[in-house]
Amino acid sequence: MPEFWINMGPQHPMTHGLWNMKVKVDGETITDAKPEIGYLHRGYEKIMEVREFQKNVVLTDRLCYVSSITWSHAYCLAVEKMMGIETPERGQWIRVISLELQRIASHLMWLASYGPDLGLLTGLLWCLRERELFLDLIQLMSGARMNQNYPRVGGVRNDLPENFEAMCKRSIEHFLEKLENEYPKIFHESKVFRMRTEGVGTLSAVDAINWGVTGPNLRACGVNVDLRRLDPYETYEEIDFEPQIWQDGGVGDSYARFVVRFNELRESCNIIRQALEKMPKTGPYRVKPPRRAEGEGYAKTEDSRGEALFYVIGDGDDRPYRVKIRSPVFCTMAATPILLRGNKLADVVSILGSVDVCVGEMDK
Amino acid sequence: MSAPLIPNLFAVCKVLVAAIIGIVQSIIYALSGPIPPLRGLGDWLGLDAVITVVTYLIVVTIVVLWVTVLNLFTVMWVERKLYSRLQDRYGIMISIWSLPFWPFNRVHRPTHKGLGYLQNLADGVKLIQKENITPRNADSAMFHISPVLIASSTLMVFAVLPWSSGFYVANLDLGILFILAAFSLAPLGILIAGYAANNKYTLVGGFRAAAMLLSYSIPMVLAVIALVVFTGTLDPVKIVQQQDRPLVAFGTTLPLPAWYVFGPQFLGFLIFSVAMIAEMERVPFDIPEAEAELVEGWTTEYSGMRFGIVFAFKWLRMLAACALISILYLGGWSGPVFTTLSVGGIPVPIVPEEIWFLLRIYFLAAFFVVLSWSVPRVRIDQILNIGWKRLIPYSLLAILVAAGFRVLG
Amino acid sequence: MAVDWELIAFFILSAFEIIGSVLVVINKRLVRAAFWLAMTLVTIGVIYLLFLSEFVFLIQILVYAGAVPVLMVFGIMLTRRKIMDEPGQEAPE
Amino acid sequence: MEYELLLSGALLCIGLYGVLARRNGIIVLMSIEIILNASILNFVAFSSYSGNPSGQIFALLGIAVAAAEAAVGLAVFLSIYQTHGSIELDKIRFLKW
Repeated sequence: MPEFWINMGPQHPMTHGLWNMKVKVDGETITDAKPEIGYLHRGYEKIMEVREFQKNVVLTDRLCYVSSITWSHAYCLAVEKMMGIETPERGQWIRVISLELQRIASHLMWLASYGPDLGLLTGLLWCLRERELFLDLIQLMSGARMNQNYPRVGGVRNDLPENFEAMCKRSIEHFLEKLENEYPKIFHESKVFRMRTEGVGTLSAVDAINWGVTGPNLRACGVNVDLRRLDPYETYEEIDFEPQIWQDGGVGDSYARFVVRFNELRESCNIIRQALEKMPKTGPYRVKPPRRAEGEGYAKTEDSRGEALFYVIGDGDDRPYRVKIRSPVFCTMAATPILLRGNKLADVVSILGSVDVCVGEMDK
Repeated sequence: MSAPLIPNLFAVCKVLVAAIIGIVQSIIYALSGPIPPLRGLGDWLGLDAVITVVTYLIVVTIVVLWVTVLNLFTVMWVERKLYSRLQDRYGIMISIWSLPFWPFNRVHRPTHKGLGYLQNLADGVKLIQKENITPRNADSAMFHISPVLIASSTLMVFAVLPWSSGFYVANLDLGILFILAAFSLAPLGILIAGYAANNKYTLVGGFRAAAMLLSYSIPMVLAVIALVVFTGTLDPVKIVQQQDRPLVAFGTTLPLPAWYVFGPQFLGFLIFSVAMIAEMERVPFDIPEAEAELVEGWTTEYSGMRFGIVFAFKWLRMLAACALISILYLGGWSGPVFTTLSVGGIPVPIVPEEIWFLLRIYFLAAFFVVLSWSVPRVRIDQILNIGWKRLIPYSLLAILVAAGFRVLG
Repeated sequence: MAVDWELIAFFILSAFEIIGSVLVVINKRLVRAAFWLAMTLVTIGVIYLLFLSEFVFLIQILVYAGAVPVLMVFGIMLTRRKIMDEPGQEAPE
Repeated sequence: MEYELLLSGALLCIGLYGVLARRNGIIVLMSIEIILNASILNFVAFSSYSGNPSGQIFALLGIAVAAAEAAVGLAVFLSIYQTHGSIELDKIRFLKW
């Protein structure tokens, strides 16, 4: 059989969103791959120039619908740095809690979609069941399950509700118990799952750094880069946590990426627990930002999928002069041909599912 | 010791058909006074050949209805309910009691607390209403012929598959071989379906399906050969009769029935079960229609009831596979309780053989369902590796073990 | 008059066979040729059934309907020049 | 008896025509299958008329040989395709001196 191209997308069960993975196969082996993105391009960087600083938070929520708070938080941080204001301490702690809750929800969504990618529909239902707990918490905190619009320039929108701490602890305990006892049985303790993920889609640390892969995908290659540790923002330096790295060998495969993200779920629970203990019980959670600002602000945060970067320039008006967004998945996409080449056709889902693609932020 | 509910389906039906034809004949003879040519028609109806042919048609209809209407719907319902429970949800709940015309149902909020048994029927009705789309560049004749080929080859299995010692269409001496031959017809249909739709997904899916089914039917046949060394027959009824006795091993009688799974055939049982999972394309081996990478594999382009046929035939194959496993290795329809009551001189079994057989079938089906919904699917090269490098050597080993036991007694 | 049903069945089957095998050798579309090959070989198997040799019939179905045409179709599809063109048509002179 | 011989003769002729006239290797393989089946038909017919079941054994052996021949022939044609890019039999000249 001659070599031929297979279009995986734009309408395909593998692409969780609207993009196209062109794969050239020789029989079952992939010889070449070409990601084709831009179906969802909305021109965020341009739209944000015509809206006021505070109103842009609504837009940044919609960069990635799975992980809204982390994105709007990154934007708020950049604007705050530009304006030179500082969030009150309680506001910072609340932000940390909301970020980690969002990270758990996002990683659970990734795990939920990774299951059916490999043919394990039970994983989808189980992960969505637990994600519901965290969506409830986020709803309790911000009033919305999706596109929360919670972080604001200068703090967060509202204080935590009264019973939040108790509910949060209860949910996390419940979730950790499931994480210890139930999930391993269908995921990494299952031999078939290991067969499908181990040794598939390997990426060396050098390649990963050269192609700009960040976040859990880079940590799966054995590189200890976690911006929460290296370049702490908010109150992360007061929290005792361990960035999750793949320890065995320097080459990251699908299984390594799975393990790193799976352990990050546990680590995020740990962070939330510590934050609930250490945070001041009362106090202001928000300062009023100035309406107009001039200067440059630059914020780099550890998003659920990698390093999210916002670069905001103000020219003294009440809206940004220029905004630059660096989305981690966009950079990871460049490395997909390296990841895919030489693997089998069935491994496309195993690899692209494990790098956790979010089309909203990729196409901006 | 055994007692089926129907002593012999063919004989029973023949008596009934003869009786009905007798009534029709007497009516025709009564009418032939005014219309003399009808007399020849009445004589022709009374021929033994005519009665036999009509009886065969009726028996085939009964078995096909029994298989498709009753057991197919039940096994689909069992699967949907069981995997829903596995995923912490209720599954299908809309039943006939959810329809809005019952007085206890409000129109806007009908109750959804039924069992949902007829959901699959409703799905079938929906599929029949849908349009049958043929892709423009498809090889139309081949595209339309392959669902028929697949479905009919699967139904052929049930022509010789006995449901008890009396409930079957035909009892061949080579029944097991016939079933295996009918099972092996599907790859050609699948490959042609994959080619004819003129789509890359169906092409790759058809390739995978044919390669997988072809390579797994070899260990399947080899495991049956290992069994035949022991049984000396390919007649399913005789194979079950051989297992319907207590197990004697090490000179003592063990409190176990003499099923072939207990003993040297255990390896063959494992191989045959794994090969059967592949033959019915369930999840660890459902790579032909891996919906994640090939949209729906070789069934991508089928729509409407044609998709329904190729979708339902998987469950029919599952039924046949479970029945075959239980006949060959798990004692078929032999069970512990066969007490018969005498109703007017006719012995009526309290727990007939069909019940024991169905219990085994559904237990095996439930096992396969739980297995297939708790593991991911295996990659195609791994599947072929398992087939050629593990199962075939092991099945050869099973033949050697069986022959050795046979020689040593 | 006793009708020799077996002879009639034999004639019908052999007509099928001749037509099928002619279709195999003159067909331009190779996949259809493989399909007709399967049909022809199964009808030959049914003739074996007329000779009361069921075992050979079943082996014939097992091998000639299950394995050989599938191998043929594999071969046809693996030896095409382009993936999506009309498969298996012989190249023009 | 004569009818069976006629039928197998006809099948043999058709298969021979396919072998000689068609250029595609796969079709040639199929024609060879038809020829082999004609001979197997003779085996079964002779054994049925003479009442000697050994003809059926020959038929089984013939079927096994035919299946193996199909697999081997296919492998040969696949490797020819990989080296020459074609299985048109009149274009393959590497067997000639």
